Amino acid sequence: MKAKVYITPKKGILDPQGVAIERALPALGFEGVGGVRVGKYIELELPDGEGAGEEMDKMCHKLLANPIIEDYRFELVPD
Amino acid sequence: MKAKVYITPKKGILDPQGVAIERALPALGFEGVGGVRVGKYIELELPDGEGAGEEMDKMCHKLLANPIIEDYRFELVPD
Amino acid sequence: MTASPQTHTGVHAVRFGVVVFPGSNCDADSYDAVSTFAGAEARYLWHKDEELDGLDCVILPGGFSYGDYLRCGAIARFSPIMKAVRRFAEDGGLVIGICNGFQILLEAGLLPGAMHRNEGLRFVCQLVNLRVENAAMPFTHRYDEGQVIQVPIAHMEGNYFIDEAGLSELEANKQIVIRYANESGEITGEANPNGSQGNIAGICNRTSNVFGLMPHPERVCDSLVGGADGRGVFESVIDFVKNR
Amino acid sequence: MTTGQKPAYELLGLKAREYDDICSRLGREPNYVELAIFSLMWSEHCGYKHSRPLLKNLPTSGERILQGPGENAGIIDIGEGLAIAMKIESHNHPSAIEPFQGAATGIGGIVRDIFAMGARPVACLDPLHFGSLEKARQKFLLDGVVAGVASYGNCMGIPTIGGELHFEDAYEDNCLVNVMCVGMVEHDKILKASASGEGNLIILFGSTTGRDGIGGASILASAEFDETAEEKRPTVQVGDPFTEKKLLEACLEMRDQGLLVGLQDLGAGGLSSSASEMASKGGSGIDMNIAKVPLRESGMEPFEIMISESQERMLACVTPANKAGVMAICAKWDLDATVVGAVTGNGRLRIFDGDEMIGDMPVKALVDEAPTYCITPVRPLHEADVALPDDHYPLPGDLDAALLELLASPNICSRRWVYRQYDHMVQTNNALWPGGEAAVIRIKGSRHGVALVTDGNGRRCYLDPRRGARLVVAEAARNLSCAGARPLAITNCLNFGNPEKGEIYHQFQEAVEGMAEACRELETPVTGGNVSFYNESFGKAIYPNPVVGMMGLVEDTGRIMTHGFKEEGDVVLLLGGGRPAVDGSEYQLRIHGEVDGRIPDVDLNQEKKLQTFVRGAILEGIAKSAHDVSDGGLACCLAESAIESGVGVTVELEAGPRPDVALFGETPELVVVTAAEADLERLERINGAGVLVKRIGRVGGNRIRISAGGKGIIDTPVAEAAQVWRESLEEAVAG
Ligand SMILES: Nc1ncnc2c1ncn2[C@@H]1O[C@H](COP(=O)(O)OP(=O)(O)O)[C@@H](O)[C@H]1O
Ligand SMILES: [Mg+2]
Repeated sequence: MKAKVYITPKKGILDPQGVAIERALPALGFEGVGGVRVGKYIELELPDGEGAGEEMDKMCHKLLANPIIEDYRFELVPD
Repeated sequence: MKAKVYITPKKGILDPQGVAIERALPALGFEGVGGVRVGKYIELELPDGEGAGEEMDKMCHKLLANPIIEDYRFELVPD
Repeated sequence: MTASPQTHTGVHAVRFGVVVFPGSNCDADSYDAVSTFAGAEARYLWHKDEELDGLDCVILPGGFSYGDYLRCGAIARFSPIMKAVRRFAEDGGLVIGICNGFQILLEAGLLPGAMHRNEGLRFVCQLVNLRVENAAMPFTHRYDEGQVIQVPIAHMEGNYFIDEAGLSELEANKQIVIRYANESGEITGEANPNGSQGNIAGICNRTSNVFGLMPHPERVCDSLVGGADGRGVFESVIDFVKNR
Repeated sequence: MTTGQKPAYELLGLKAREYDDICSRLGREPNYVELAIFSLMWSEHCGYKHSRPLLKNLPTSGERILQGPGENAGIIDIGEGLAIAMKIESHNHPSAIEPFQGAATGIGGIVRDIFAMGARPVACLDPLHFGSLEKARQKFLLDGVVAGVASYGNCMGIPTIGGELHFEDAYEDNCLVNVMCVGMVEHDKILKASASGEGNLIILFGSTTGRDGIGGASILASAEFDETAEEKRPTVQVGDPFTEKKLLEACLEMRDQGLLVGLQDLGAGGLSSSASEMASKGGSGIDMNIAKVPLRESGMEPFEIMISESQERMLACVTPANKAGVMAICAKWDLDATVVGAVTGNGRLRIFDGDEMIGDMPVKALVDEAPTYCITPVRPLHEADVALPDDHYPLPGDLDAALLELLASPNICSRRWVYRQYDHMVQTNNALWPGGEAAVIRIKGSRHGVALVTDGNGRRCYLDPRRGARLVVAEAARNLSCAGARPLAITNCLNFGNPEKGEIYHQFQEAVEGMAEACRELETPVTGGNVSFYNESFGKAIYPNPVVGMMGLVEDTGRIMTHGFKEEGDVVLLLGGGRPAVDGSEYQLRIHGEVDGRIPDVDLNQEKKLQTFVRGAILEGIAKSAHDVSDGGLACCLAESAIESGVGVTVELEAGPRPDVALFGETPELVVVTAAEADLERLERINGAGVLVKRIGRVGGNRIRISAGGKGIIDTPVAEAAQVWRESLEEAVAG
């Protein structure tokens, strides 16, 4: 099955990328944009099976996200 | 309103980060995972209004994604 | 346009402008390197400037413009000065983008292609061998075709990508200016430090007045600090402008 | 008391006695804001409670010292109206929790210290110590720390040109991430962190203030790690090198325009610490209005705003007339800037939330009057009185194999995997690239250069902290001398366990005294530094590890020396009277699996003569290569010079100590120099001090050949040695 993982900076943790983009936008002609947060979006294929959700959670925790500064969530989509 | 932007490496185009993750997984005990693609997930707040969709599309095309190597899609979520 | 400055001998000094974006960090190195050449002078250009008065060559230096957040060069290319640089290039002015400057030129569409993260995913700082593929253009004519020079690279995203059609076009027009090579000038996988397509290290536009490269020629203009193989780039420009 | 809620002061890490002390200084009980500020300022990290009395013993003055300890960085005169600012700091605890961000913000912090002095940062160095690379966690830490240093330093455009890398089990639960920054400043542009002149403004500029890093300094650096380490994680800070680069350029512009009365970075302790230290140095007071501080998060409590350790912020003291100028520069660099306070004459730090005063404390009590503690030192049992005999261990059957194993040791092999990730060339000043004895940067527009090195060796300090510290200083100086530089000054980072324990206190006291002796004798005063205590977990401390960052002056960058052999036929000379020993050596650890015995003491007087002689030989153009005998002993020293040049060497030693000790034993006071045969007489002539010179062999061929008493003991192809030395670290990281 397919998994889609969304990783976002934890609340309250500085997101330098978001800040830099937000500050640049007005100069590019995009006014009034705020709250920009930049994270990661990962897609992958994993073997079908019972424990897929648990497996994905472990994978996110151990490798894909940095749980100290990032939150993550994921969706499993059967092929 | 809120916008959620998903940026993914274009199909068939090299994704060095995806490749690296895929290689690292077996050693961590995750077998059989494939097709890892690493992209970006961006959240932002933008002013409500008629042209919000068009505006977002322009922002994605011009700034947030690089159309030569990346695809994007976005969702608008009213607050 | 302001009047051209003249040296005391009455000959025009070749005027370089070095763009400073917030986050540029090789601006001073480029400025210093250019200033060591007889017959050349340099000045800084602020990214908010909208005019490029009386310049012969614009340098987009290395660094991390806007932190290279989002993508390298993605935000910088919208700076007011980039509009002026585009006009300048369209009028035949010489533009050289080094490292981050190259990335900005790609993002701005002044050169074709895009950059990926290095294949090894790590920042790579080392001397590399480069083979000069095109020595008949304003930035390299002081070198010989096929000559191997040693110039350092220092980047995280120098893995050049272009689609098949684009690549054929680059090749057909001799737009590939330098490639990563081994000591004897062979283009090998081992000599490729970042995974660049075709070992491409630097390219130019069709009219060869816009040149982008990942290696840093400004870092090797003095043998005390690593070599002098980069001097040829600036000498080529100076010669070219004088004889134009 | 065994049940119930602990009192607030205790939760904040203060002792009952300290709380009473605070009450008496205030003449009342502190409110929560005041208590939070006191607990921070009186934490070990900010208050130096266990180290202040001992640090007083370090020599801190000298003719070239323009600024000793006390400011954000030390400053050393290098002539021609120029000076060097330098400082080293630890970011051990944050890096153990989140290696990438911990190391990145470590660089960020130390760089701010340098430009707070008005200096432009020109180099960083990063002494790093981890547990054994055989453990996956250690690889993760190394990888993250190196990437963090790279990401921040590279983005700032400050070359990371040196450092150290050691792996030893003692650092398994407490890695050491020390970072040093060096800056260049003209004498008349030096800035101080002082706030003076009643009515002058206090301007906060840079990043917004958030909850990240709340309690970071006091909690992370002032307590041992245990099972609750996980809970402390939300204090992790994220670095933003782009904002810091803008801050740097903005501060230097303010400096150039003469707009500043004083400048201070916000580091550990946030606004509380920066404001009170500025007031203390200026002999003034400050009224601070927290309602003006731009916040990143809503609902922050006043005390949180005062102690937040959000990165990339600076505090300036500015006259009302210069306010507009400062604001304009911040606007140019797209930095937020806000007037958050004013200088008063009352010697107090007063906190306001709008019109309401919510805190009022004497600056002196906060900054200068943290209690100090002296613990009764206890000499640990493992410290031996005598050295091991040469035949303590069985002689390895295959000495060539032992040599290769040492060259492959992660403590000796090439560090290229690390420095390749650092932009070590930006600013185009590298006269000597990483990989040699020391890094040398040129000074543009001058013949002079500056040589830099860091040195620390916890294993030796563990066996004998006093001798170990003396050795660390001597070795740093020797490395500079071998590069042709005259050592001028040090900065230091003292990494130790929990000082409340007698054994740790003993180690600390001995090390500081040893360092003081060596700095006095070698005339390299201490310009500043940092103390990192509580590097221990589950009751087990790291090796005591005083790390020294030393700078030296190169008179002529055309005369820098490197350690690679230069020419076939050159004579190999051994300079100095050091006698090799196995105690505490890499050989002892790697081949025999032990750390034991007593390390040799360095004869500082001889050491000084030796170094003067080596520098003389370099300046006179006699020495063609110079390399000191350190980790891995004489054999590794010769092998490294051979590897560097690709040219072999043949050496004949007298029959003396057992072959393994002669080859791999470590010793201070030994340097290998090569020179042309024709220059030997000249060398003798400049040897006024009578340094012992032994001719031991010749450069040439493609093998490393060593014999002792006429019997061959090493015969290894240079190519084979080179391969293991070059590839080991990368393999260890990947494997
Ligand atoms: N963490 C590091 N970062 C950058 N350079 C390093 C690091 N560790 C070691 N180096 C460099 O590698 C070289 C050799 O280091 P080391 O073996 O510790 O030297 P020495 O034996 O002279 O003390 C030096 O140039 C040093 O600056
Ligand atoms: Mg050494």
